[in-house]
Amino acid sequence: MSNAAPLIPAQDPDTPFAIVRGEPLTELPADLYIPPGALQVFLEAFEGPLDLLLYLIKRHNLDILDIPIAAITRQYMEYVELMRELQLELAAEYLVMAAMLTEIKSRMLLPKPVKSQDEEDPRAELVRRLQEYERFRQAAEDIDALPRLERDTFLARALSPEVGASKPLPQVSVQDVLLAFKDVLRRAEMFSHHHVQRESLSVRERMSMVLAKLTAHGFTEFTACFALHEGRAGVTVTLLAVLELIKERLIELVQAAPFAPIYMRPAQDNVEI
Amino acid sequence: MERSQLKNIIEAALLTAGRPLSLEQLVQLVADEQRSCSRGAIRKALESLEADCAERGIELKYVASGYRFQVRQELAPRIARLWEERPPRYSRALLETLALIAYRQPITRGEIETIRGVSVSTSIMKTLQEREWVRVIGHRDVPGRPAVYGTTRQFLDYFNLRSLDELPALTELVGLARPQRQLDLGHADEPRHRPDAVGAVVDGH
Amino acid sequence: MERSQLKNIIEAALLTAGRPLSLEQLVQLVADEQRSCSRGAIRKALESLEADCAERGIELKYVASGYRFQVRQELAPRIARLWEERPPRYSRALLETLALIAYRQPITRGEIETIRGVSVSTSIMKTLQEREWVRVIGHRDVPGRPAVYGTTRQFLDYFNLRSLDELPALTELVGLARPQRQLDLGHADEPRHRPDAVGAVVDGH
Repeated sequence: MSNAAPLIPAQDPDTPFAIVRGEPLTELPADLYIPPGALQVFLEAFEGPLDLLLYLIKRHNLDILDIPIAAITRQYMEYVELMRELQLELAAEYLVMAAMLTEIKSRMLLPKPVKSQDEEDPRAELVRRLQEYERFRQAAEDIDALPRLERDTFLARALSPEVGASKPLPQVSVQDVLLAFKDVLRRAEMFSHHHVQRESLSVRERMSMVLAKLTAHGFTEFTACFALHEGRAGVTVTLLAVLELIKERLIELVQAAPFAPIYMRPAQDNVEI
Repeated sequence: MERSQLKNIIEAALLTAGRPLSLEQLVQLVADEQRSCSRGAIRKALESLEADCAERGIELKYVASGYRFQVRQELAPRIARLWEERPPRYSRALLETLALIAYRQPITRGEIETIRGVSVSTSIMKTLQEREWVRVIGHRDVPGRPAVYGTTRQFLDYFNLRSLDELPALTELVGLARPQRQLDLGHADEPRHRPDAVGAVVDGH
Repeated sequence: MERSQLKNIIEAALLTAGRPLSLEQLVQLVADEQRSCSRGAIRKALESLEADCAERGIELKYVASGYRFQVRQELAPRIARLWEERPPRYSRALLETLALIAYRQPITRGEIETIRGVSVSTSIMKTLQEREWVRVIGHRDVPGRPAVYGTTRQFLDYFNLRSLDELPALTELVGLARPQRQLDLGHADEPRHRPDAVGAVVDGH
């Protein structure tokens, strides 16, 4: 991007030329003096080489039917280089497109002795693909704008009468739950090296209990969550649960002064650096 | 059966079903042991229920699978406050994939990838199928027999549509410059995609 | 806020919440940026809604945790036919989500999505919470402070467990009678392929 001559300087500065994460973007960072993070977000917002090309065409206000192929190829390659420099994962499709652009460019440069009627513009295929993609990019936005359940409307429901023939709820067995769990773990490829221990489950359960209690009551004294009548094993489970909750940043321990009672509370918003 | 009683049953059924009910289902539901109820009477009751909603915050809506009561769009932002969670937002990749399936069904994953110019992630296909917006409706008879996808009635229901016809029209391809003219024609030959034929298959479900 | 608008919001809210709403919750819901709404006004609106139902198939009920609409008792037998026709069942996606919450609690929705490789629909989380098997038990202290979920007392009760400990361990699967093959049938949730009908469409394209 750095020293590329702009293709066409004139463009309406207020027209958004791209939507990045739902935000219209009216100005492309002009050079590399932008935080790499922002650029990364920008580059990742492209849905592939066609999307990137369409963006470049819009950005420079070009006629899609008469693309200045040399200039657009140069711009395209700059983006691809940029993505490489930032070590963004570069889908192979970007390179395939780069090769296609280069090929079109060289075919355009070939001298044409006689202009035959049948001869096709070397850009024809690219234009066709760009237009086709653009239609569906638009269609996707149109679908997104349709009023839909859970966002623009909600299903109205009333409770079925309680007694007699009430609406039955789906029945589930413990086996169903276990099989579902096994299934999902297998898919996640965790199955081979992950066995659920009875012990860890009791800790998990205790974690939920402690967390729910803290969420309901706020500050709670550390010792208050231990039930001595549960004996040594019970206390150990609670301790493990508390440690795990701290590790997972779900709760935190607070002590006003040395030797003062220790309190637990649900994790607060910590100041972000 | 009195008129108002019929209305009441239909209203109660629509409010408890948790899904849209078709005219057919309503006919069956209100049928007595002794006598049946005409579709006309049910239609009338539905019209009357719709009229009752005129001033209310809910409306009777007819979507692909049938009738349902739903909140009016203008009240939705306030009603949404009832839930802590924001409504899900879908990525461009997912919406573009969905659009291609909706307008070009039956379509294979490979064909979607060709038009989008990038590969389609497995999780997108899985999400679309779990939402029951999309399903495998067959296999293309080419090597590898890839699955072809189509949209479902639930997709139409979710997006407040009665049929695929109601999808926003695809933008027309603008006239290409001279040399591409032929290509243009090639494309325009393709009828504006109206997958009603496909609808039959999907409806059969 | 006009009287009828207030009524409309309350009616829509009670019909979509999926749970009874208390007077307090309704006050919060209708509160505007500019002005709040008195409990008296809301009570009035509720009374008016109740009166509107006099002739209808549903009624406004006040139960322990608040107000809700429910179908009149006398219509119950009619409505019950809806479920005979189609006994409800849960999707695989819901069961897997439930299983992950049970075995991996406390867990966020994002974590469930990571493990499953698919986004979890809001309606699944709502269903699990409405069934009172799952609830929000806190928030993880990371950006966005996502809710973390855990199972409930009702979950244990339903499955006849005294504690989570009694959930079967994965190793017990071996002993389960259900053969492996049936698991794969889960994929058969996918509507069955109907070669003839689909073939026609595919060819016709």
